[in-house]
Amino acid sequence: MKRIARSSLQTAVNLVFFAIIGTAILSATYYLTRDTIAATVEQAKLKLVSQLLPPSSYDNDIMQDIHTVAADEMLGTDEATQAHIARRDGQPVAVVLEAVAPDGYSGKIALIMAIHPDGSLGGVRVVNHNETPGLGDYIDIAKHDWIKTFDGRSRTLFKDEMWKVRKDGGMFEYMAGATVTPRAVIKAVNRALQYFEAHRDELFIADAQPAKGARK
Amino acid sequence: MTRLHSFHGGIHPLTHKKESTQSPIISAPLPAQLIVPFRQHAGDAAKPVVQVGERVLKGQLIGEPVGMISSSIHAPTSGTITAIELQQIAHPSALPDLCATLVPDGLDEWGVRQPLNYRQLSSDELQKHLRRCGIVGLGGAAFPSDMKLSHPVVVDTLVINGAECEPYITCDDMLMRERAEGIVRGIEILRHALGTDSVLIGIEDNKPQAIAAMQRAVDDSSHPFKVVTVPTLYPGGSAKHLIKVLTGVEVPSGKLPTDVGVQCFNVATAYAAHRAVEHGEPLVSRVVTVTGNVEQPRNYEALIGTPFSDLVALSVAKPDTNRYIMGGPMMGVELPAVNVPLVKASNCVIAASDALFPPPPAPMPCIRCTRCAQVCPVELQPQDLFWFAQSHNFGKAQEFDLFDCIECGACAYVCPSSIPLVQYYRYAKSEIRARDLEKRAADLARERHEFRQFRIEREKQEKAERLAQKERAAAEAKAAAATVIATPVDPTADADDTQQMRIDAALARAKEQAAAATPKNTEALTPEQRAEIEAIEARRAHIHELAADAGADDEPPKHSQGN
Amino acid sequence: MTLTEIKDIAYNGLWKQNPGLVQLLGLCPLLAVSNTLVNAVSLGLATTLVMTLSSATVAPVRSYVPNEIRIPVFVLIIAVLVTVVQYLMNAYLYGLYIVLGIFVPLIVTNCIVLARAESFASKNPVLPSAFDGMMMGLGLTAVLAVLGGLREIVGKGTLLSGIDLLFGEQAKAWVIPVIPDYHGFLLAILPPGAFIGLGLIIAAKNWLDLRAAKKVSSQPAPETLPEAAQG
Amino acid sequence: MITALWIMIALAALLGMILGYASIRFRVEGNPLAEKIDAVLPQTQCGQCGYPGCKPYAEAIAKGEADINLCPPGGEEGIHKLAELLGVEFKPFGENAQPKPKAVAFIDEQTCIGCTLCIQACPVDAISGAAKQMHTIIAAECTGCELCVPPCPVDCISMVPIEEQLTNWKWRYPVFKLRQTS
Amino acid sequence: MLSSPFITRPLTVDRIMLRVLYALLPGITLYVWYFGPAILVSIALAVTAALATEALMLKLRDRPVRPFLADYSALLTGVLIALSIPPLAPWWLPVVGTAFAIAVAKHLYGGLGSNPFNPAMIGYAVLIISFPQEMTQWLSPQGMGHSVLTYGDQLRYVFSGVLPVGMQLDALTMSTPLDTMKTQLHLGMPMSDIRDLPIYGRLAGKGSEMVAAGFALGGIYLLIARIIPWQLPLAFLGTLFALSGIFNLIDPAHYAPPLFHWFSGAAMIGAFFILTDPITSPTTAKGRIAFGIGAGLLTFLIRAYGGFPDGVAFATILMNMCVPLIDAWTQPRIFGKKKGSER
Repeated sequence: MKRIARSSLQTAVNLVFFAIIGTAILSATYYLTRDTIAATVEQAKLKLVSQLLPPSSYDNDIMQDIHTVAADEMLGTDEATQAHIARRDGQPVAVVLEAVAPDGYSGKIALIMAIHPDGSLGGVRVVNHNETPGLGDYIDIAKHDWIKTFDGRSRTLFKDEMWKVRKDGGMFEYMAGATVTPRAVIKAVNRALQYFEAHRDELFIADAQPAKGARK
Repeated sequence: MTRLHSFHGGIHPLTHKKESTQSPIISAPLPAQLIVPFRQHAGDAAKPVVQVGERVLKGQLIGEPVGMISSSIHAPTSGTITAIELQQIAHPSALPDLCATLVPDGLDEWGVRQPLNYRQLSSDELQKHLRRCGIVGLGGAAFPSDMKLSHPVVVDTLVINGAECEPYITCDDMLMRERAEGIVRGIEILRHALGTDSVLIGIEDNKPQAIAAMQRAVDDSSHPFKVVTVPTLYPGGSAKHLIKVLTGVEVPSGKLPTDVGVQCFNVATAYAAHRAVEHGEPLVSRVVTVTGNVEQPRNYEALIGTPFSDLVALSVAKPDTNRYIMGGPMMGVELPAVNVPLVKASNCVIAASDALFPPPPAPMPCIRCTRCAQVCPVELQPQDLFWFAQSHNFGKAQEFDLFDCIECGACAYVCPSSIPLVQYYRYAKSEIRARDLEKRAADLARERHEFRQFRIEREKQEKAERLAQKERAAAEAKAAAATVIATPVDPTADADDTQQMRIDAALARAKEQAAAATPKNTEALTPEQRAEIEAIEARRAHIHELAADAGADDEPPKHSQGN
Repeated sequence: MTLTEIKDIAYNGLWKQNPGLVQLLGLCPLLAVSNTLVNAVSLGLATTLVMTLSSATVAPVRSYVPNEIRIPVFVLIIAVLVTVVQYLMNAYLYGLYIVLGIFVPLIVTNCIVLARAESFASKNPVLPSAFDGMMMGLGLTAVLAVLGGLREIVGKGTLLSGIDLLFGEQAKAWVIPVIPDYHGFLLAILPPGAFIGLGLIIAAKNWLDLRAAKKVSSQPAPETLPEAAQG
Repeated sequence: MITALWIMIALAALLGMILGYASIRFRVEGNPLAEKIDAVLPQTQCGQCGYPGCKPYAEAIAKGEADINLCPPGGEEGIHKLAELLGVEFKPFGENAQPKPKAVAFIDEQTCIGCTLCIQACPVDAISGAAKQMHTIIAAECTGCELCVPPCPVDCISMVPIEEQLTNWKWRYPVFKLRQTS
Repeated sequence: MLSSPFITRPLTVDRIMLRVLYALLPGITLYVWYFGPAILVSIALAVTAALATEALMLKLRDRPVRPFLADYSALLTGVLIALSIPPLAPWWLPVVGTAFAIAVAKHLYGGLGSNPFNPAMIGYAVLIISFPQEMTQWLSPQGMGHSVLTYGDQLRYVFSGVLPVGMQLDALTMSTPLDTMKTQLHLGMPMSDIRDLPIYGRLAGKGSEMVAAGFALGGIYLLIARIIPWQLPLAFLGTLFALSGIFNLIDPAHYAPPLFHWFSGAAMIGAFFILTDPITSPTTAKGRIAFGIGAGLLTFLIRAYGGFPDGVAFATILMNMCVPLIDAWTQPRIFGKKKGSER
């Protein structure tokens, strides 16, 4: 019995020794790379936004200029999201809004879009989707330019009945064989614009406090 | 009317029986020479009991049974034994076996025949008589009939097999038509020996004349036997399947019919039993069908040992005949040569030509269509067995009941890919059997080797112990001596001493060894054998002595401290 | 390390005991990320780095690690190294880090890493161990590269797509359109394509080996003699 | 970070104790694998593998000291079985270890001088005889190991291959021409 | 020396396959009647590709070419693939699908008799996964589309992809009845309204229901001729009928009636021509029933809840995988052995 106890203890001490060294190395790396990682992540997000809004069109730090948007059926979201506000000379240029199309062919389609104060779209991008490869996935900018047809569209120029695919009598092109996906995206964008119309003013008021997870 | 049962599967090949039933059985003339194999039955070959050059009488014993499953062989006619040697026989291997060559003297002179009254005989006595007369199953398996009569449990039903389901074969059919009375008498003898009440005679419905003849004979005999017409369906003549059809009882896999209270004999066997008991005639002839590609297909009563070539010559083979099949086309054996002799199991010989039996097309892969499974009378999955046999996966094949396969050939008959399924099963079966034997031999070798190792080890230990003891004793003695007389010890004397002690030890051990070795597995032996063994053991002991002496010198003494 | 040792280790890692084709270890990432050449090579190189370092770490501590905790300690070492690599990728190759996703941390459970630590590094000195790790990693990388290239060409008709993830925007021009106006064959890019592709590559290797064996058996002397003389 | 360190230490300590305990508690004695290997070997005890018998060879394989392709009496099939049992790749026989057809030893009774050397060599006690008397092989127990051949001073022992007879005849594996002759 | 038996009376493999091909004729005839002859071009392409691939693979594998080509199995695979893809598909679609089916799904597994999966269904699965767009452009039944293609135009389109001036592919094609149903249900249209859409006929899709009936007719011939076992189609169609019936009774607004399921998509051709492929289906009677039930269940589940409109192909492939297990579990009792006794 004593032998077993001693052996157990010895093994434990041994393993603890290795664990301490390992943890130490890990901690060191973590502290060394932490800042770079945070910077990289932010840059990636900026890069996405820059596809919707030319960086020259605003001069504020849009990563800091944030408005928290509560979950809303019109946006298809079920938890609060963060809208980024772009300003030039203090004047709002656009708001970058997240929305979800709940009725894609294979589940939800996550969208991000920039809306100018006049209700026209700066652009729309699909952030995440599970549409059939080769069929419904042309909504992804990496596969096709279809999503760019949203650029500049607004509800003031085009009424509700135009926000449909051509097959249903609307203004949007689609690929034969896959109409469910574009329908879902168009519907989601249209509803997000309606949400924007309803909440236009409050959307451009930044939160009092910078969002958490921001730089130190 | 007996209620009939059915079994799974089965096929309806063209019967081709009409050809050979047009004329009655005729006796084949005495051939110029007869070749009588000593292995004509299941089990061990008979031992020759005649000398070359000896004159024998018809029915004289020329081979006596060896071991439990074995049977007697008799001279089919009177004449001279001119050779006892290896000759080609009717076997797919084309390998030779021990045969006696008998040149008939033309007299066909019977030896002593002793008719018996079966009613006064016990089952045991009848069994002995049948064994003496060399009666074996004439349906094809040639199992010694006496063995089938000895059974530990009550057998209440005797099934007589007149189904003869294989195409072409008509020897049983003709025998029933012409010799129904003898068959019925034979059945009564077998029934008496078995002690059963119920007798069912199963005959396929494509033999109406045989059924009528048998029914008449049964009626005449006033025995309460039932002649039952069974539907024609191959392989309905398989004993287990006929039993199922007639009684509804399935003989369990790996068991004998007697285990479920049924026994089954072929009609020809019953007839042979009748001749043996009531006429004292050993089995020296049988009815055989000669058919196929011949001018006159018919049945002959031929002597055992008649070369098939003689029979075929009687029926005149057509010119395009290029091979011969013994037995039916479904389960028969292609003869390695046409001059091999007729044996007790030969019910038919078919002259074959490529026109009659077209050679099968090249096999295609199995497509798992399971037509084979649909016709398998044993309800096996032939396609799986084939797969395992083909991939040499014998364990799996056994697991899928390969050994329940009766090799009836129904599966190969219907196979759309023309796969020679039965050959695969036969291959797998003989491989498995060979492996079992090998395994047993290996186990035996291991056991013997381990025993030898153990023995050598023990000898070494004992030797070392004795040596140590002696040395100790010697040392003490010396010490004692040294104290008494302080003379220096002569080293050479010491060495001689030790040597002598070693020899003593070896001798003692050898004796002990001899004593220890004798009692092993000698209980079941005859006194002569025991004497022989004792002699050998004594010699062995001596050998070991010598060996020990040789080895003792280079044995380092420190081994004694080992354990 | 003698020259033969070096040759042996390299030959084992790159061909004879190739982790992807012969040992069939570490298939999960191999199949998951080999849809383009860039992805495949990137993960392969990350794995190579981890393997080299882990083998080099395991070898010097091998005599201090008691047998009972050998595996836990090896896993610990590998896990630490992988996490370090993951941090570094996250910091400096963010695009690639996103694309390779879960498969970078999964290198920890890549059997080939532990297998080499266990079967080679735990019995050999530092230098050969590190070299073995590297060669095994390169062997895996080579398989990944072939598979990735194959799948990319068949599936997309291009090579080096996604190279910008490694070298930035200007690298976009480096993408080679192997088959212009290609329709695309999605199956190759989807996971089944990986299995089929790997199967074909293994078949090709076996075929090459067989052919080589035939050649050797027909003319044995010239091939074997010089090597023996070297030893 | 300190939390991470503590978690690692606690985990390491706990797992280390469990492992240390298990390593002593569940230590396995003996080698059941050697038994299994021994069951596959043909038990000729011929020593062609370089070990003094089948059992020692089995133990050597189990320990990983011996290769699986050293047993000529087992044939290629034996190697296949061993490979399957051990989960390793099949290895063909080397140049100097080729299997031969099965045979039994036969003593030429005219020449035998009764020296008993072969009896001492036989690993399975399959030779009967005595000093200065003629020896005989018990064919049923002979494993065909050939160990009795070299010690014989008068070269009276020969190996007779076991021929095919009716009793050991086997049905052949069906073979067909794959290509149809046209 | 050859072993017995010396006589055989087989219905050889080639004759079996030939009868299956005959049995496909009524369905193909109706197909041409309702959708035009483009399907014949597809069949010709697929069959040519099948035979060419088969010959090539046999050569590579060093097997005799002629007997295997003459067994019609490759031909049958080609025809089945052609029947499962849109008739107006570009020429390379049936060619790629068939070549993949024969080379990978059949020969890489060891050729005729050794393939675990139905090659035709693997070919179909590869196509629908790789070319979803081309695989959804089904031709409208004659007179249904907005414009009609002449036979010559059909051929020209298949080979060159060029339509007559002013014609849109959209106007000629439409999604299958099953696909349309799925989409419309998705969009919230109730089943009763969906069934009123012009593409639906009496039971299921206009035209396609008749083609399915044609395949059923051929299937019944195969059953009567005992070429295929009855358990498979019965269990499959029965399960599909029962399941869809139950769901239709509970919620008729969202679930199509049983006959719709029977006569839509590949249900009939699957029941009689695909599931019944002996090589990839179980060998025991009980196993076949289990296989049919499983395939029916999966087909219904995929049709009702899955990502693809029809589920027969994937159900077949999934059940193919289970065949060894099903066979092992449903070994019949053999003569003279008690049920469940030790094997």
